[in-house]
Amino acid sequence: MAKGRIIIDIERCKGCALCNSYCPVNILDLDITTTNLKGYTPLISTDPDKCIACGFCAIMCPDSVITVERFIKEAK
Amino acid sequence: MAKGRIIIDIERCKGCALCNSYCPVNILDLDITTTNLKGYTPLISTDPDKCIACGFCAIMCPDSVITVERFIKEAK
Amino acid sequence: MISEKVIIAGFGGQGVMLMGQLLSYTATAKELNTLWFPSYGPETRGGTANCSVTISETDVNSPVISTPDSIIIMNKPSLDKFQPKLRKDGHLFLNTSLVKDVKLRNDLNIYKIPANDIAMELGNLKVANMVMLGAYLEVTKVFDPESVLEVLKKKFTGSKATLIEINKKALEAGKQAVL
Amino acid sequence: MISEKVIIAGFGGQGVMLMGQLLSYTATAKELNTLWFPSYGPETRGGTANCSVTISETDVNSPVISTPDSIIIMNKPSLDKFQPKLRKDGHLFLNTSLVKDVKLRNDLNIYKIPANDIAMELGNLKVANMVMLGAYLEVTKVFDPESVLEVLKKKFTGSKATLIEINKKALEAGKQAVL
Amino acid sequence: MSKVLMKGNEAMALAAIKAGCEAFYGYPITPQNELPEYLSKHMALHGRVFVQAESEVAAINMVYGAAGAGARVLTSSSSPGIALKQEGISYMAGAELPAVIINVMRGGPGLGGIQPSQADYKQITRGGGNGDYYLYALAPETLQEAVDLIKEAFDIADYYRNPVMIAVDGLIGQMMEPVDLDREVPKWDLTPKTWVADGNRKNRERNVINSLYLDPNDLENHNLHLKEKFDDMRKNHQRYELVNMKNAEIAIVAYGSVSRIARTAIEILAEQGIKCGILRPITLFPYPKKAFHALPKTVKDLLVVEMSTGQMLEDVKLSNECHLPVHFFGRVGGIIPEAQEIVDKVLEIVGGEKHE
Amino acid sequence: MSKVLMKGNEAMALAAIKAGCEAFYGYPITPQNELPEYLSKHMALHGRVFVQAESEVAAINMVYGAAGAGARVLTSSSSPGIALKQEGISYMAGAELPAVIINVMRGGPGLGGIQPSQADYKQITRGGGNGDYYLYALAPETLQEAVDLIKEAFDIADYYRNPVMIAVDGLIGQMMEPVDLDREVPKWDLTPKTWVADGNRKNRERNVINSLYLDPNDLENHNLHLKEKFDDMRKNHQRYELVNMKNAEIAIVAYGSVSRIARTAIEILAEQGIKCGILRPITLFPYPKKAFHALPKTVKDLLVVEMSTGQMLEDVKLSNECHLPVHFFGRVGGIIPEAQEIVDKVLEIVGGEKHE
Amino acid sequence: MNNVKTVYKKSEGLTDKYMTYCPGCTHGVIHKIVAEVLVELDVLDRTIGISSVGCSVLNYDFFNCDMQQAAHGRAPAVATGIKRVRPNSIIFTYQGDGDLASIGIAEAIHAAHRGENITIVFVNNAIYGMTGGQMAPTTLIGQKTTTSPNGRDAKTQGLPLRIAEMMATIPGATYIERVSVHNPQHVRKAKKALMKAFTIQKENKGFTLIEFISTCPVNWGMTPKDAVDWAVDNMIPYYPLGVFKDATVGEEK
Amino acid sequence: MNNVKTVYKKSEGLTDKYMTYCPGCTHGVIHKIVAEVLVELDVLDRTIGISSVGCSVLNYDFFNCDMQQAAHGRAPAVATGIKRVRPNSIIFTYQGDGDLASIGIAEAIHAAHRGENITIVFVNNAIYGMTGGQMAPTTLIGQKTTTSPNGRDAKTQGLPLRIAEMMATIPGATYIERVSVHNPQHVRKAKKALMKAFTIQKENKGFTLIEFISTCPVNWGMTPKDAVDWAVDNMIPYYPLGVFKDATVGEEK
Ligand SMILES: Cc1ncc(C[n+]2csc(CCOP(=O)(O)OP(=O)(O)O)c2C)c(N)n1
Ligand SMILES: Cc1ncc(C[n+]2csc(CCOP(=O)(O)OP(=O)(O)O)c2C)c(N)n1
Ligand code: SF4
Ligand code: SF4
Ligand code: SF4
Ligand code: SF4
Repeated sequence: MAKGRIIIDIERCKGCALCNSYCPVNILDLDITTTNLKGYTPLISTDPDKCIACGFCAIMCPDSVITVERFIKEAK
Repeated sequence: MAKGRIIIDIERCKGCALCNSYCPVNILDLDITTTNLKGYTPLISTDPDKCIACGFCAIMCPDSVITVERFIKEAK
Repeated sequence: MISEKVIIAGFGGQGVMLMGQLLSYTATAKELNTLWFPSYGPETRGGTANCSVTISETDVNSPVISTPDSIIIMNKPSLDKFQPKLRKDGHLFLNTSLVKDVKLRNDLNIYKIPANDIAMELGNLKVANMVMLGAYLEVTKVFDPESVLEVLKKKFTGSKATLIEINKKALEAGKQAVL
Repeated sequence: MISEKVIIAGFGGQGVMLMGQLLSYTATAKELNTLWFPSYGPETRGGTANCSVTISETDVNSPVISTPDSIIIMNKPSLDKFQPKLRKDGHLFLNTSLVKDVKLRNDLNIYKIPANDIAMELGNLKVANMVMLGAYLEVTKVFDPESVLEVLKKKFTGSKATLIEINKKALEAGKQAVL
Repeated sequence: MSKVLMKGNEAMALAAIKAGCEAFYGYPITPQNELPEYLSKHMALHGRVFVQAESEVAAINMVYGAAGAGARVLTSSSSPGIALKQEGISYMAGAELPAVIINVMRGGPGLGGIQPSQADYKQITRGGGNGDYYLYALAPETLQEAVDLIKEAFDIADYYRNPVMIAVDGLIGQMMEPVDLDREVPKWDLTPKTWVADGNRKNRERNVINSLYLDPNDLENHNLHLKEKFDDMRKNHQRYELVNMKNAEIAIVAYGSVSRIARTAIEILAEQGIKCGILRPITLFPYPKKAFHALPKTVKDLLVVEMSTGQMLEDVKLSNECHLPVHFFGRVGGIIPEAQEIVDKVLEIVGGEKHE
Repeated sequence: MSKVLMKGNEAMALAAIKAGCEAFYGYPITPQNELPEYLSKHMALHGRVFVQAESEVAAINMVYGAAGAGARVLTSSSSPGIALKQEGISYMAGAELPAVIINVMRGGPGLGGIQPSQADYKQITRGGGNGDYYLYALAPETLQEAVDLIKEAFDIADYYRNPVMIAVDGLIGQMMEPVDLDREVPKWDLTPKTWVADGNRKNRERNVINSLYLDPNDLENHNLHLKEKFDDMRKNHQRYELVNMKNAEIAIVAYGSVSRIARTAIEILAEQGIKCGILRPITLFPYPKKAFHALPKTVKDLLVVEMSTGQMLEDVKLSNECHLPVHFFGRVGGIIPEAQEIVDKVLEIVGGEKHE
Repeated sequence: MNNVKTVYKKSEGLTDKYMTYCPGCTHGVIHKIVAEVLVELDVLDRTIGISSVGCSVLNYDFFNCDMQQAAHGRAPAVATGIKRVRPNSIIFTYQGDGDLASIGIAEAIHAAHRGENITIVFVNNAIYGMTGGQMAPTTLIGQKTTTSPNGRDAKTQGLPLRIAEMMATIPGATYIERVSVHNPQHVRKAKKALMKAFTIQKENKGFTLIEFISTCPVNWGMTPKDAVDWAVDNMIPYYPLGVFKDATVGEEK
Repeated sequence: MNNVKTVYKKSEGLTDKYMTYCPGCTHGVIHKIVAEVLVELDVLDRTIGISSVGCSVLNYDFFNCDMQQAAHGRAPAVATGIKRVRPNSIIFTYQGDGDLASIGIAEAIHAAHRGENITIVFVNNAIYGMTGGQMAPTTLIGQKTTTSPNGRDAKTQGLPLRIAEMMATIPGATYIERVSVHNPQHVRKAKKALMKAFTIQKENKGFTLIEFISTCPVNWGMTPKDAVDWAVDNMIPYYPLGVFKDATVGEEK
């Protein structure tokens, strides 16, 4: 199960494909089926469940497109 | 007897008294009895016979006032 | 007498400048008067860009085209900007791959070309501009596509020579799209 | 009514600027109008320098003195430059220690003061200017020397205060020289 | 208040301090050196800022920064130094930043000379920087006027959010005259500087100081806004003095030191029975066109006298609107015209009419 | 010769090469970048010099050096870059050094924008540097004319030993038109450059390049000598074109790209029965005053059209000498006026008279 | 269900404006960490940033603090002007290599020389981005640009300037470091360097400059990732990372 | 009777014009050795000197070769302009510390950066002479000048710049040395340094700069001899003499 998740602000994304090279679990890709309002092909997570919330993608994204959230197990 | 002599271009001299501090035989001074056309008190050699033609004064004079000549003994 | 004023507009990177230049180069080869003039949006990069091309047998005066005879529209913002300027009965060439669900004037000749899709089918998204150009040439008959290809051949030398074939195909596909 | 225009000229370093300033300071203390204006020769250093001082009960207009009432001449080049400008019957104060064998106009009041020699006798070549000023004051009566000394006292404070005595003597010696 | 004898450059410096100038940034150049030298000593005493910049280019950009942070700020230089500041001045006009710039003019072009001159008239009134802008430019003729105008100049700069140039020739910088530094000067109606980017952002939105408008529509609006300011200066803030104009048959147009020399000239002319007045522009921009309308009907000729080859002539012609013949006399290169030369020129002009 | 389609900036660069330009020194700035880029490739192929300087200030001083060494030399920039060059340009005028300076104008003041503009008119024609000097300033309206004038400009610069400015708006720099680069242009009568300091001193005395004259008499003589040159330009080398002036009732005064737009406007006006001519200054300095004398009597109004808030207006007024009413229409900030706007303005002016 | 904790989001030091940089340009990464540091040091409200002329010219729209836009190369002079009259403010300039190393080298050196208490963020991407890819003083030998079409040639165009090394020789400078943002680890290091620089400024300890190895994918003609890799392979060997001067650790000042 | 041999006389590299420097100013000494070297290398006929703005502005009247007078600080740019079109010429600039270290630092650095084949004679007298003794970037801490009336204060005016050290970090520079002319032995050493620099230029080996410790007796308010002694006691300790870069002896280039 995912350790966390990323939220992609699609309209800010410029489809530069910089972030995905740093994803240790290789789940980022550009979504060539769509273009955003600025004309770019935006980022998509191909397998959100694998996300380990390391934040590498977000750190590397020049446009602050990605928000990273970590899931915290609630004490039962 | 002098080993050489200096020729002082009085009108170029600015009476700055820089040269004389470098004379190893201490024979240079300003001639306070006169002023040149520019209004300066020019250099004088107080004891030309002592000149060793080392050229130190000439080297240090900023205004190329001093020409230095060395006496060469002629082969008899 | 040839006298054509066209504005070509789209995103930076869609090759709108090259389209216009090809027209001006072809005009020059035919010893016509011509003027090409670019304009970039206020954004540093990734904004919109357009160029104005005038082709004429007489001297070209104003470089600015107030009322174009044709407009070639590669994206939505460009339609908003230039549709109002197009002269009555003017030609509007629309890249419908990117420009969808828009309001169009009803006093125009409108040609809808899914240029991106056609280009993708041809194997290179970059030739969408040539698809549009093919359509434009077919409708306006300003030049025949062969004359434009001649110019392309002179420009694309060396390693780029391989691109000529696909550009030719794109021109042809554009032509077909409006037949 | 006081209305005096004087030009003071000499080598840079002879204190001609200070002489003029003293006159203007004294005028200001007496609530007269005055204007002091310096001029340096084209040489960077060691060239000639002069200043123009106007003292007047009415407004001072032109800062430039075309026809001085008096000139104080500290060296030869300055005589050549300013003698022709001096008004008829004007006062020419000449530092004869440095200006010798010169042609002088015969429509002037001429005062010959061996200022350098007098200053040397007083023990400081630098006060030659004050010797000239003493002579000038005595002849023109623009101010009495005491008023000038007052100004000097205000200017020379701290370590310079010791210089007041010799300046006073110089002013007096200048006065004597033209008595 | 009693007057003190001061050198022009020092009096101007002190005037700036009295005007509440908070910072000076400048670079040495003859003949204005006493100004920064004075400030290097006295600004610190008043807890203010003095920085000797590495160049005039740096100096004007420091002025830009300080003005953008809301400070009252001064720089001074002389002709070639002002040339170097042109880009920065243009930026200030573009970003609407107030500052006072003193130009103690010397001969040019290029390195030229260090004697007094008025050869920067074009540089001052037509802007040497790029774009559509003007400086409010004041040209005093005495130290007292220089002091008074500098004190007011800071207000003017703040009022218009535009640089104000004090244009004096080397004479004014170098001369000494008694001045009263505490004379009252007009106060302008100033509003708080809410636009400053000074990093003190407790109760406001962030501010941006900027002259870039990439969208031509925005830039056009900005240009038109600036033009309104310059038009307002033209309409409401021309300054000039008319001297001895009653029944004058000829008017000398001259500013700065030259107008003083003209004053001496008209005295000489009066002795010879010639009625000559002086039209003295105090603002070089806006040029005092109104003064030309105010001339009495008796004036039949205009004589422009300048320490330049005739740079102000065009403004006189534009203001005169072809009503009167315009004559010119100039000395250049650091030569100061003499009163008698002006007299001779006037005689030459009125001569023909006199001996009728 | 057959024509080639070139971008304005590149065509101007090639024209300089054809004119025998030996060296280019410049600094990047939009919208003239293609000019140095073209030269960076092509100067070397011709064994000539291309240096990208560290700044505009350095560039103009490199130009000074190369010109002083006798080379034909070019620099180019755009508005704020020209502002930075003002001191250097003033030095060149002072030291009487020839060079060609291209200004591809953009909007200002300050950083302004990068769209076409004519807002540097004052900067170009009134000098922004210190001292009494002018630039010979040419304003082409087509690429062909730009190419031809640049080729001639090197001769003019050498002839007068003065910098020549080519003033084009960003439109001309950015547009493409077919041009013939080998058209004959007038050759000026040039004498050998015996004054150069080029370190090649076998058969001559040493030469000195200098603009400093510490003795005001020397500087005055130098200033008067320079003035003679500028007067000679004014007398003998004004350039202009009168378009469609026969029986014209109104004349549009416009230069550069704007005059092209005016050409379209007068066609539209002709369709409406209005006879409108164009007075097109080709030299901005010397301003073509003669053109105004050459206007037919039928012309009843002048309409100045500029991409500025009206910087050329003053020259028009000075040249017109109050004969005709002068009207103005301008767009600024990088907005290019449209022909229809000019038409409307003309109609507004002649309108009152028409419907009599 | 899980609770969530936001571990990364857009900094409050940045406005919401869409940044005008080309896709994948590391200018954006540098902006982010500058903004984060200003927020973390709690100085945003008293910060004035100076935008310079270059691709980053519009960053007065992006940094969420007071901003002044400076003439090309003059940002350190503008910064000096402000800091002297508003000594309580935190001032940074953000300058490209054309801006700082070429036209503005004098202003940078003299701000350091005077020991101005400001921070310079120097972005070295070995090219002029905004004007279309001309050669910069930091362009590498052999690198092709629009004004070195055959690659930079040492003989006619000289050897690339090393700014951090040069600035480190200035007695008035307090802290000089060169960093890179080519991977998350280095981004963190770079942020630490910025933190150090701004802390020095906050403590009134003088002039700080952080040089960033950055990319220009568009004018280098590469994808963003290739550009980052090119910077690692080509720039860092010539422009080694590290602290070049730290006058806070002992002698010097 | 004796025959005579002239062992020292005014160099033919100088004109007969009376030099306008203040009495005892070491500008004159530096002029002499520059002139001597040009004569001894037999390059006077193809030399172009660039006068800068400062006390030495009029040296276009003193050096007996072609001369160009440059705007304040821009001599290295003027030199670049000339050398590029006249590569056979020998070019030197002669610049004071105001001219080179302050307003002209960018032009000096970039001439070095491009590796221009020119020689800069840099005269460091720790003050602005011509304009009346204002502070220079090289003015020492505590030194009184007309714009540092209480002595230069590190806190507001920074620490003095060391030009030779800074220029030595520029990869494009070939030879950088600092010398002094405070006694005949050092004048000889200084002349040797100039000889080396001009020889490097003659052999097309690139950029050379010789920094001279010089005096300004008038603005320092000292006799010429005291000024020379002050320079030895105060300047040389902060500005040590020696070779700071010599790319002709091995690696680097
Ligand atoms: C005085 C002046 N000269 C030139 C320019 C043009 N210009 C704008 S940005 C730039 C270069 C910017 O390059 P760099 O500093 O490396 O920043 P980058 O764009 O690479 O981020 C230049 C030369 C200008 N605006 N002003
Ligand atoms: C653009 C410009 N700014 C300032 C000046 C004034 N100026 C002349 S010489 C000089 C300083 C010279 O000092 P330095 O270079 O140290 O030489 P020195 O006189 O000490 O030999 C200055 C600032 C000028 N002529 N031009
Ligand atoms: S999320 Fe950011 S880094 Fe990833 S593709 Fe989009 S813009 Fe590029
Ligand atoms: S000879 Fe030269 S060094 Fe000696 S006092 Fe005269 S000028 Fe000075
Ligand atoms: S041009 Fe280069 S530096 Fe500028 S935004 Fe684009 S990629 Fe970044
Ligand atoms: S002012 Fe100083 S540096 Fe200049 S000549 Fe005089 S002593 Fe030499």
